[in-house]
Amino acid sequence: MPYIPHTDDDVNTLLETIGAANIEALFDEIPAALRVKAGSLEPIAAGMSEMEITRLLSERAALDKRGVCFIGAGAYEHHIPAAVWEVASRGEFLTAYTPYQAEASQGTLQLLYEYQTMMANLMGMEVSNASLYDGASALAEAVLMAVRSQRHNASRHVLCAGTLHPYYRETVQSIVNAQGIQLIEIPFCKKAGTITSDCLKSIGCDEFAAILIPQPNFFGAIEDVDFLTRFAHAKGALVIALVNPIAMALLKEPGQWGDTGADIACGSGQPLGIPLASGGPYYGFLCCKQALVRQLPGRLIGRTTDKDGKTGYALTLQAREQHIRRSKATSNICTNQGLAVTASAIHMSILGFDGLRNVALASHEHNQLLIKTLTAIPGVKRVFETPTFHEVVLHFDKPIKTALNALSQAGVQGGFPLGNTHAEYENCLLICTTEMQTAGDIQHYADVISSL
Amino acid sequence: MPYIPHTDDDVNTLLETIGAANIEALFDEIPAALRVKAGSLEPIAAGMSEMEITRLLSERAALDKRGVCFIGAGAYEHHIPAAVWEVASRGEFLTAYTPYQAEASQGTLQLLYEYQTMMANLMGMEVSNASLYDGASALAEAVLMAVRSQRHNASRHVLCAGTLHPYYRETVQSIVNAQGIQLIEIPFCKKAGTITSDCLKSIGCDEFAAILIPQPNFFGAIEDVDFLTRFAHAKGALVIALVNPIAMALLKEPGQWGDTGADIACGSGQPLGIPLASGGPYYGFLCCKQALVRQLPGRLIGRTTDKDGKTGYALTLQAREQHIRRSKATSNICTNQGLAVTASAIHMSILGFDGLRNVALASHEHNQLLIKTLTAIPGVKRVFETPTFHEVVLHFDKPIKTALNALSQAGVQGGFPLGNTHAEYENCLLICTTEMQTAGDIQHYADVISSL
Amino acid sequence: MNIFEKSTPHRRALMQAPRASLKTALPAALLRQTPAQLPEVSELQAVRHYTQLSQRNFSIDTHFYPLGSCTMKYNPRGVHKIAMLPDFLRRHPLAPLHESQGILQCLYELQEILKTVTGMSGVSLAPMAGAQGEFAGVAMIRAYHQARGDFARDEFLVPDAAHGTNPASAVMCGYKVREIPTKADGDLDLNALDAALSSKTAGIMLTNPSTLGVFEKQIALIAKKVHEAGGLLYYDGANLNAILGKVRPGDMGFDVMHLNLHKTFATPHGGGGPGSGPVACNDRLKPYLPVPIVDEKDGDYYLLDKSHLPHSMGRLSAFLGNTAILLRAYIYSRILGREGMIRAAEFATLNANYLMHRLQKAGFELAYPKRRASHEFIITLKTWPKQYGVSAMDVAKRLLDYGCHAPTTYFPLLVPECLLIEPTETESKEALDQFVEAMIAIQKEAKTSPDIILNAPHTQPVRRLDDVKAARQLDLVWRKAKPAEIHTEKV
Amino acid sequence: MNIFEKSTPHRRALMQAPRASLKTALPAALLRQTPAQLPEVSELQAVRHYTQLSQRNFSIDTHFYPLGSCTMKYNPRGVHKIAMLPDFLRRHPLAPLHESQGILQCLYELQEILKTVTGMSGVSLAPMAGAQGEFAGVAMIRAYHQARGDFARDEFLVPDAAHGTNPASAVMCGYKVREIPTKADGDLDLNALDAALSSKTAGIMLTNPSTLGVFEKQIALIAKKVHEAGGLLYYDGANLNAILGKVRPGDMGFDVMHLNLHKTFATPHGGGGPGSGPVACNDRLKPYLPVPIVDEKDGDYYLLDKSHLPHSMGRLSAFLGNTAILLRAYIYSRILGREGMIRAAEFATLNANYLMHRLQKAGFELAYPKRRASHEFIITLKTWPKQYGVSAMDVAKRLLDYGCHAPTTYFPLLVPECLLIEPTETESKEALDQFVEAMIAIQKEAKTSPDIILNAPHTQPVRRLDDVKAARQLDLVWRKAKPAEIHTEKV
Ligand SMILES: Cc1ncc(COP(=O)(O)O)c(C=O)c1O
Ligand SMILES: Cc1ncc(COP(=O)(O)O)c(C=O)c1O
Repeated sequence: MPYIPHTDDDVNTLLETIGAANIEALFDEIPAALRVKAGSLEPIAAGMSEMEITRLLSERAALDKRGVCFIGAGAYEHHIPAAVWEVASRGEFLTAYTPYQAEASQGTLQLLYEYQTMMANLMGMEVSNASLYDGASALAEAVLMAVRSQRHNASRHVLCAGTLHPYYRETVQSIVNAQGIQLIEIPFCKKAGTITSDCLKSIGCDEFAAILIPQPNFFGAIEDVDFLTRFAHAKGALVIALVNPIAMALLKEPGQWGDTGADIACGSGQPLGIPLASGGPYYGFLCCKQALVRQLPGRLIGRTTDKDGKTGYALTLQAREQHIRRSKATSNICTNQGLAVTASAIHMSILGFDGLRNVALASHEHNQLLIKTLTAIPGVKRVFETPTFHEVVLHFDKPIKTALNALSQAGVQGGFPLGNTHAEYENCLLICTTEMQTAGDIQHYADVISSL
Repeated sequence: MPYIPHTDDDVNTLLETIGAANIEALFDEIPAALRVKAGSLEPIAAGMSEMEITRLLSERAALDKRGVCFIGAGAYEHHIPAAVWEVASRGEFLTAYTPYQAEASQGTLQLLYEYQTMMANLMGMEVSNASLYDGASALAEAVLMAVRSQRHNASRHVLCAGTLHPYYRETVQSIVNAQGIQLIEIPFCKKAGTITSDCLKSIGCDEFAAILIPQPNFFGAIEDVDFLTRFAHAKGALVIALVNPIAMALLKEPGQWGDTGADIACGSGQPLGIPLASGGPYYGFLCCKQALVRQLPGRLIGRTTDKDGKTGYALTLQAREQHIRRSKATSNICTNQGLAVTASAIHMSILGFDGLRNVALASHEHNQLLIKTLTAIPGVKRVFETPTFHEVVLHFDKPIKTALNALSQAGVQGGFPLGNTHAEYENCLLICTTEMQTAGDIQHYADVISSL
Repeated sequence: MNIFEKSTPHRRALMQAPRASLKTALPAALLRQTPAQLPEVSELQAVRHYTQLSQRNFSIDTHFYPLGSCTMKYNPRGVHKIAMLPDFLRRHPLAPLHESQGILQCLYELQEILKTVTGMSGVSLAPMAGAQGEFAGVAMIRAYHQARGDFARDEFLVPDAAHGTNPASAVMCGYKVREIPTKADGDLDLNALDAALSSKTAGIMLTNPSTLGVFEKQIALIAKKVHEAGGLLYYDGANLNAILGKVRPGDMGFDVMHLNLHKTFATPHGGGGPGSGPVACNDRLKPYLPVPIVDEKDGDYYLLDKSHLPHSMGRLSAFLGNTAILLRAYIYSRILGREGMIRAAEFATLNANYLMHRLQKAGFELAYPKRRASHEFIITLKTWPKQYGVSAMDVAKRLLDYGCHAPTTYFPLLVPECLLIEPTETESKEALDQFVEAMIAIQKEAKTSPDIILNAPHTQPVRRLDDVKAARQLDLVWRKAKPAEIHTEKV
Repeated sequence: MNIFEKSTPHRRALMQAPRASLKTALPAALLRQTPAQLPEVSELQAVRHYTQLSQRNFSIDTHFYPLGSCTMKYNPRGVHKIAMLPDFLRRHPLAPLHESQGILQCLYELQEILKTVTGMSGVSLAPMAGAQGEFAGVAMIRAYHQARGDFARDEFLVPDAAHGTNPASAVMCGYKVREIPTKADGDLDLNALDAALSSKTAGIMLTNPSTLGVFEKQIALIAKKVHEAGGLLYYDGANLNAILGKVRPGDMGFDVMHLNLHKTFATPHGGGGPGSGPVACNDRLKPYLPVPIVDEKDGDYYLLDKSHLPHSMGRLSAFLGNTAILLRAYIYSRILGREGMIRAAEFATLNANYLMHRLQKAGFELAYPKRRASHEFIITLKTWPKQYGVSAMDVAKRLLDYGCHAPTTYFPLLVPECLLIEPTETESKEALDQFVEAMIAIQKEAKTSPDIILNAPHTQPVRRLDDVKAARQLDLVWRKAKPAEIHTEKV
């Protein structure tokens, strides 16, 4: 039987020991009326061998094969050193549970502690948790956390840059709404593609618990984070930084924003060694100032010592969590994204800061090259004027569909049609570059567009 | 530097400790006249990043993409459970050396001991070594071993079935010739496609050290191994069985051939969990009767005990090997195919004998179906009449090239053109089936041929 | 030593990084000024460090892992390998639909399979773990009540045996939680339920079989009562492995539920996730399912979002949840097929009942001795602290020395000194017997040499860790300045 | 316990096997009558067993492994992963050429790279390890002499320091072996060479740097002498890592050689292979290279066999050697590029000389104290047995306790109580320093508490094994009937 080791003899011995006539008897406490009706499971196909499913799924995977990817919009294709997943996929990491038995889980625990250190350092923050589900839900948790920890500020309003990823915004809303928290959107400047000081004037909300600043923002543009941080801090609000971790190897890290740094930094860890894989599993990171640590949701690993004084690692501050605090927990999160974080820790170890910085610079260089090359084509122009990191919005004088189809034919995924989320930018593409494309790829892209 | 950890500081410290001015000084014992001339290495390209080489090689791999494979002729595509290489590729197996330090190599050593047991049992033989390079070179070693161990038979002639794989024959010849050993070919029966009793009459060589019997033979046909074994044993010759290990889950195993069994059994271990991979690495297995064990080339792992009486494993009978016995060794082999055997041991453990038997039966069933389906097409007929295991020779009334090209267009690799090795069978294909094809694939093959 | 202690300034592994010109035209004010302290090691050092670390873990691939409520069954390598096919890994979540049909078909078919095994009519794959599934389900119930204009219902009922995520999820949805006690036989106290139900009741969250390892026999009655009070029933699917193909939440009267694919559908737990917690519901709640959902028309697959489903409780992640985990669950479910799913429940139950009987015979006290075990069961060592000075936690640690991962300890909270034991269907009789032998040996040790238990573990990379120190002297991030630690790792 | 002891009769893992009808029309006389005793375990049991076994190995991925003559450098995971791409794995060795251009181009380019680094004009990738390369090379020399009608040459010269494969390979080619002694400074004894050279000399096999870890400075003179005597020179390329891009065998006067790709080109050693041992040669020997060889015409790649190269020494395997290992070497060489290859030699040499100096300073005796180390060097503990009662083997075992794999012991045979130490270029200064510290600690132990060394190892899965028993009570195949073994694996 697939994966089930029992021989006929085993079954007999087990039933004898139990004193049951057959396996069916073990289900005799289930009221007969509730039992599955014959045939209820018929719609599910019969089982397949590993050989058969491998062939079927290889065919399906091949259906989705594609060429060079210029889509970003929250998920970024970077090179992942082979060693990352080769090591992360080792059975001891892959098939362990949450490290509740610390002594038998030192591998995972030490790794997570190292990850916390790496992520805190990359963000320039004091502490990091051991992961949340994804960037969007991490942002939601950051909002909850910010509101919860504002003892002197009862406001349940949170300012949110209008340049936030729309799917992030939707996610935050689904999660925080039930607790009566309201997001107030700051409209962005249509010229800059960022939040400028003018934009703040129009909000009409002076009391707010926190502000939410994406860097770079959804349009790839670089926000004036110092200005926004100072603005919020001056109002007694907390600053939540939503950042691309790769960008933080080049751009100013949240811990340095404004005068005292952002209070909470979060985002998607996907660019740090996690494959695109149709959207997940990724992970959300969440860092904060030490003062907020007891409001931090998710697992935390602490360094401690054993009976002999030897260094060891254990889950700590569990009293924040649902399995101890139940209805009074900081969050309901339990299973999080351990394996993805495992890969990320290995990824950061192999690349080091210099490696990440090179990735950031190469991505940015390609962005500059792409802008130069494409806007040299008549009919293609930039939409916003603020400098960008590795994504940019370009407007085409042709229907986006035509351009994308031509690119697709040429083995290129041309970008994210901005009209999908922002109706007013119908013939615009949000185009992403990373270190993965070559100058040749960018020229190829341009050639296809020129030939339209 | 790729894979080299030295920082500038490290280099300086190391050179200081050595007392050398620079790295170049460390090469000062090499006579200047011999040193590489400037530019000698220019033809080699500059280095590439892992990202770049991954893209380049993925493109090359895709060039060789293909559909359903009906080629066999010594290398067979079977399903390999994913667990096999996932476990075999673990760093501790993959990056260990030959287990010279037994106490720090118990993993590899125990596994090899288990492999020896599995292979000996599958062959019905008393002992097995821990691998040779491949099936063909294993056969050559078997010949050398047979001649060497014939104390009462000074003949340096070895009878060789004419139904042997021609590349195996070439390999054996390259290796045994220098030692004055001569292969005498037994012509095969053109009707049966095997060695019949009539064939033996025409040899004209009555003194021979050994006979070499392939099962199934190159044409996929099943030899009368009992008869051939008795014939050889009656002449005081040893019997070398060259077998497909998967076939041994269905056909009579070497240990049972004739009255006392074959003396040596060898072959390619590839069908037991080793991917096709363009021809290697595979491995050769070599089993023999206990009496011959001191003539067995290659590593042997023995079970023993440690100081505390606990079971452990170690290389044994090393006095047969080149690193101890040097010019008097049984063979020059040193590095062999450890990792392939590692995979095979895991493969056999997961499948068990029943699994292998199912694979053998399915392969054989498909062979029967293929024969039935294809020979129903006018112009396609069987060439030999002896029953086959999972390969068969079919004759086409069209040029083989045309057929193969049409099949290739339809995503089918149709088989091995027998004319490549046997000029007299020009319009014949040696076609292989395993459990990997479906009835639909076979029908598809037939449809392409019918439509020619 | 941690990876930072193994670092050397300026060490690089540059073949991994692109050769960038290291220049940018961006204004300095926007730029990072000091490098982040990340590890500076060679690739070999990183591989060696993390390979060695991995060996310091128990895992299913190395040890029997009877962790109750967690369904630590074999995670087939074939499933993992297929999901890691390069073409699957490289697909961007926002790739155009015509370049996404392969994955979307898998997800669509998974939705259909989950509907069938749960007896529900709608499924969303969006939630990224059980807890998020709970949140989504409770939020759907909330949306349902509000859509009907019923804003008075602000209470959610949760049994005292429930997993901590249940009350926490209800609170995250803005509800007050009322705990319902359990009777001595492990079933819910119906009197207490009656007392709690009112026009304020939004719903109840239940696991069945419960986390006590028994099947709640009164479930039909409970459903009736809650429905009559105007509340809805949420099913916590963590224990679905026990009843796959035997009884379906939809048939039991539940309105909405989640599945833990990382339990029932064998996706690896990864040392703490990722999991996946799809929600399934009946017609009543379908309009409120989280988005996106995969739909199909004329053989073309596409995604439904808020524009198609305006009443949806919303989006739970930036994209479609833990997609590659969903893919694994799909592959696993196709390998098992319908018979395989039923078999999973049967053999998980068989193993649990066998283990329960053997332990009982060996003198261990069952928490619910009159009941069948479901896929798991509880023993209580409540007499041990007094009798031997040994706690359930001590026994858990000692089990590690015997090469078994400990069962779940101190959960559910209502059974004192409890061990919640779930062997799963993929463990052999030999593995179960070895566990029994270890337990018997520990029982003997408790009587004769309790110190060996109290000081356990003895064979792990570290001995008993100081949890109090971990919380009091909080050390979450490694800083160079810290006092040199004592190294005792060498012989 | 071994996998057979974990087996249970009739246990199956059928999702891996096709569903066959279990019937055949073949005559019973041809069929197997009794099943082979193979393991009967579940997939989980197999995975768990072999995962646990793997943890009982030292390896580069887990430990420093300074095994002299073996070049245990980092085996990049990227290389392995690319070579494991499904499209590479699935290609049949006899696939038509038009469906093989990808792999053939890689192999062709590898041939060209190997020609360049060796300074040779012909290459065949056929040999499957170093020893087979030696056999091929010597057979080529034999074919060369015979083609010239020179049948009198039946002797091959081999230095006493040579690896055991050298004399063994020469014998397999039908030659008598004459050993040439080494001088005290590590170079060859030229007087002895002169005395040995004659019209019976077919050739000489040399490693340079030799297995003594020193560069044979007289090589040009040796080449001259051997060539003048009508013999040819074979270069054993096991130590090529030491001189990559610094000096080339072709330029030193060698006629033919092999390369150990599993050493110099970092293909993983797999616990005993597979390796790959391509042969390279100069124009004189090109006609005799083993087949097949990859050739190119107008951008099309194809294979040369005996029909193209009638004088070839022949075929060495059924197909093209260890193709996927060749592919790995190709990928590695492309990542390194020309500068990277030179760097490999430089840093391997730097590390070896550093380690040599540090050990010397710590009081260890060098076998060749006046010489530079190449990529490896020898220390001799020849005074230790008398002084401390401790042998090189004891020290090797004790090193395991310190988390270092032992260097090569008792090879080369001419240096008593020797340790041949090769750190490779991919090890960090820290790893080298730790090794030195371990050696110093052991030196101290030798003086103060030699028993701890004599009884080493103490930290491995087993203690010192009884090799004599292994050979005397030969047990190569597990049989059920054997007396039950004592299990002491539990705490
Ligand atoms: C009974 C029960 N409910 C809910 C959960 C929460 O599931 P998850 O960890 O996937 O969020 C768990 C798992 O820990 C559980 O055991
Ligand atoms: C010097 C020397 N020559 C030859 C060989 C033989 O190489 P292989 O093991 O690849 O057959 C070795 C390797 O062990 C060696 O060290």
